[in-house]
Amino acid sequence: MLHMINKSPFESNSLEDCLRYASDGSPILLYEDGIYGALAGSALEARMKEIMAKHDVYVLKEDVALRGIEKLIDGVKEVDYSGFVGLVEENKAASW
Amino acid sequence: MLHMINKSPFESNSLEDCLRYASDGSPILLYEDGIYGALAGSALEARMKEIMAKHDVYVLKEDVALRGIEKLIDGVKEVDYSGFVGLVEENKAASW
Amino acid sequence: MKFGILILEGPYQHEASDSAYNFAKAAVEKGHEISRVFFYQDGVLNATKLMDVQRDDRHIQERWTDLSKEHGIEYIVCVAAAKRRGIVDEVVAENFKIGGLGMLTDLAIEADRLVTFRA
Amino acid sequence: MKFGILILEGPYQHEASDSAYNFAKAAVEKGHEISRVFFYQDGVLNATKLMDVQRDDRHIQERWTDLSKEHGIEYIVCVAAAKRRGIVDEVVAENFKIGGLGMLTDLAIEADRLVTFRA
Amino acid sequence: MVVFRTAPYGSIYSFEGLENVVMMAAYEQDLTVLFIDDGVLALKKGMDNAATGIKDFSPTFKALEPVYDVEKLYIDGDSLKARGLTLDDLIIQPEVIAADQVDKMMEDQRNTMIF
Amino acid sequence: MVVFRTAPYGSIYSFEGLENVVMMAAYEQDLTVLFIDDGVLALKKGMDNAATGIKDFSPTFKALEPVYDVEKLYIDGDSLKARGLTLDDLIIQPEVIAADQVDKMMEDQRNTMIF
Repeated sequence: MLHMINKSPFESNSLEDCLRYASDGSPILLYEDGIYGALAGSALEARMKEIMAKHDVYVLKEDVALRGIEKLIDGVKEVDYSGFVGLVEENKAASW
Repeated sequence: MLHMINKSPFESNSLEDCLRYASDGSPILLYEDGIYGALAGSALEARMKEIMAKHDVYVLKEDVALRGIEKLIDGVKEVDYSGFVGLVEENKAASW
Repeated sequence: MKFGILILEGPYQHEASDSAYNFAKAAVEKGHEISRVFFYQDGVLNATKLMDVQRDDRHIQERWTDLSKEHGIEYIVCVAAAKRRGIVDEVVAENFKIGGLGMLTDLAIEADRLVTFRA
Repeated sequence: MKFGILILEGPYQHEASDSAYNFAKAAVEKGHEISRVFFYQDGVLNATKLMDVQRDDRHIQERWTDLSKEHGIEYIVCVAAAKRRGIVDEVVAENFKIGGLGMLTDLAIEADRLVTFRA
Repeated sequence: MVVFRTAPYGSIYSFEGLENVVMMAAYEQDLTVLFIDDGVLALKKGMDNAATGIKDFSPTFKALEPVYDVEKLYIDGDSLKARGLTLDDLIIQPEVIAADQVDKMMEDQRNTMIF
Repeated sequence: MVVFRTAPYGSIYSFEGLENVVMMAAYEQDLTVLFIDDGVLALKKGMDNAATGIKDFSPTFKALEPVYDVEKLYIDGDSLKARGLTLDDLIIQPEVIAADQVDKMMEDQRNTMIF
């Protein structure tokens, strides 16, 4: 499954909830306010690195640009909407 | 200030955020999905007891009844809408 | 005391407008004055008279209108927020009025207590 | 592939309908078929033709209508959700149709992928 | 598959998610319904809407199996426990599953909607 | 007093909260504006809306002091730090305050709106 997270992990538990259910290896897409989970140097960076040991973590480029975020945690992959569609081609999707 | 919390603390950080700013002694009202913070026997009970050492914690009776909750953490005070109005008479209000 | 109420979410989707209604009702029953209820953001959606509700559920717009008729409470629907959400004069229910954001400023200055109902 | 899209939040208040629109556009540009976009919960508010938007902002309803005209995508607005929110035939924009919840079930069964956009 | 993960009443996700389940039940013989996170709270016994007038939709949850023939009802045990609840507190008793079964359950269904 | 505590774009709280500040600035000479929690993210430099068409409202935040004469702009330093940001990352530089000053700031104002 592709697990889609659109809420800021500083405010919502949807990412952590989702991780309780997500199988190792299932990809995670951060979009809308979810992209703040990928902020380099944040208090969540260490936790995100743990997550990235088990999951590919993607961020939606257009939402990153809209919010003016330049520095993402190393290893986070950027996809544009076309890449988002590609992830949904390869995986069934769950929106948390 | 009366600090009003309407989101489930199992899902949202609004209660914890609010507590970073709330002065000791300021009352906290749990209403709508916020009332789940007062569930007896939950994983949050120990944390709520710490909070109650510094703040009077109120729950809105009507929202508790609507959700079928019978067992509240000891020391949580129940108010109905009239009591809610009373809290706002006594305090300026902030809705988190 | 003079109360002001600010509503930021629409009916049914969130409990905010239910809570605001019940709070307003309890406040007037305790003898307080509600200077104004200001509908902002998706709160403007409370004002549509096109709402058509199942018989076993509350009718949120009618309930607001009735409360205003009974107690003379003023309801202002923010024009800027309303426009982008398709709430225009033709669909606005009885006792709701479209008005400017300045009326929220007035309310914040005038009311002894301003209570926000939001998501 | 056949994609289905489900939208649960209204325009402007949440980014959900923006994301859904951009996803739908990217999907058709990649050659996929969008079987249907189903508007449910506050998602039904995307369909009002009464929306009136500032010139420097996107017009969410018109953008949806244009996308449908260009690519023949079907938009269904859930009748039950629409009724309680005041979205009735008279205010529904071009290329949106009010329909039953059964059309969401059909979509979930038929589409190879169903993607939900929500709060 | 339909997943309930939102608390009832604070938002409409739970209620309109349920209306959708009732509709799906008429078409889909193999419908799976799962309760996780705050979604389990929608099944609490003893709801009383007299003071608020907000529609109490728990009778419809209760009717899912006997009336609408939805037999595949599951619940995450850890979500219940974290909220201080047991199956006895609920109006129906879905089959308890562990969190690590959820991803595969979703994968096995054609599509998943989370409310 | 107006408090921004929600991230921009995901919901309209930040944008319509700002429209309200612009209006209040015309009436209230003593208006206080505070950024906390995810609200600080609305001030990030370098926003680019070309790909989404969603209105970029950061120019209005930038104009609060020079154009609308809002001088009392404050920000919670811990909220910034938790998000890996410093004042240099922002389009304006509000005065940094500590979290424990916030309750009193609200108390000192006639009314507080949180967006």
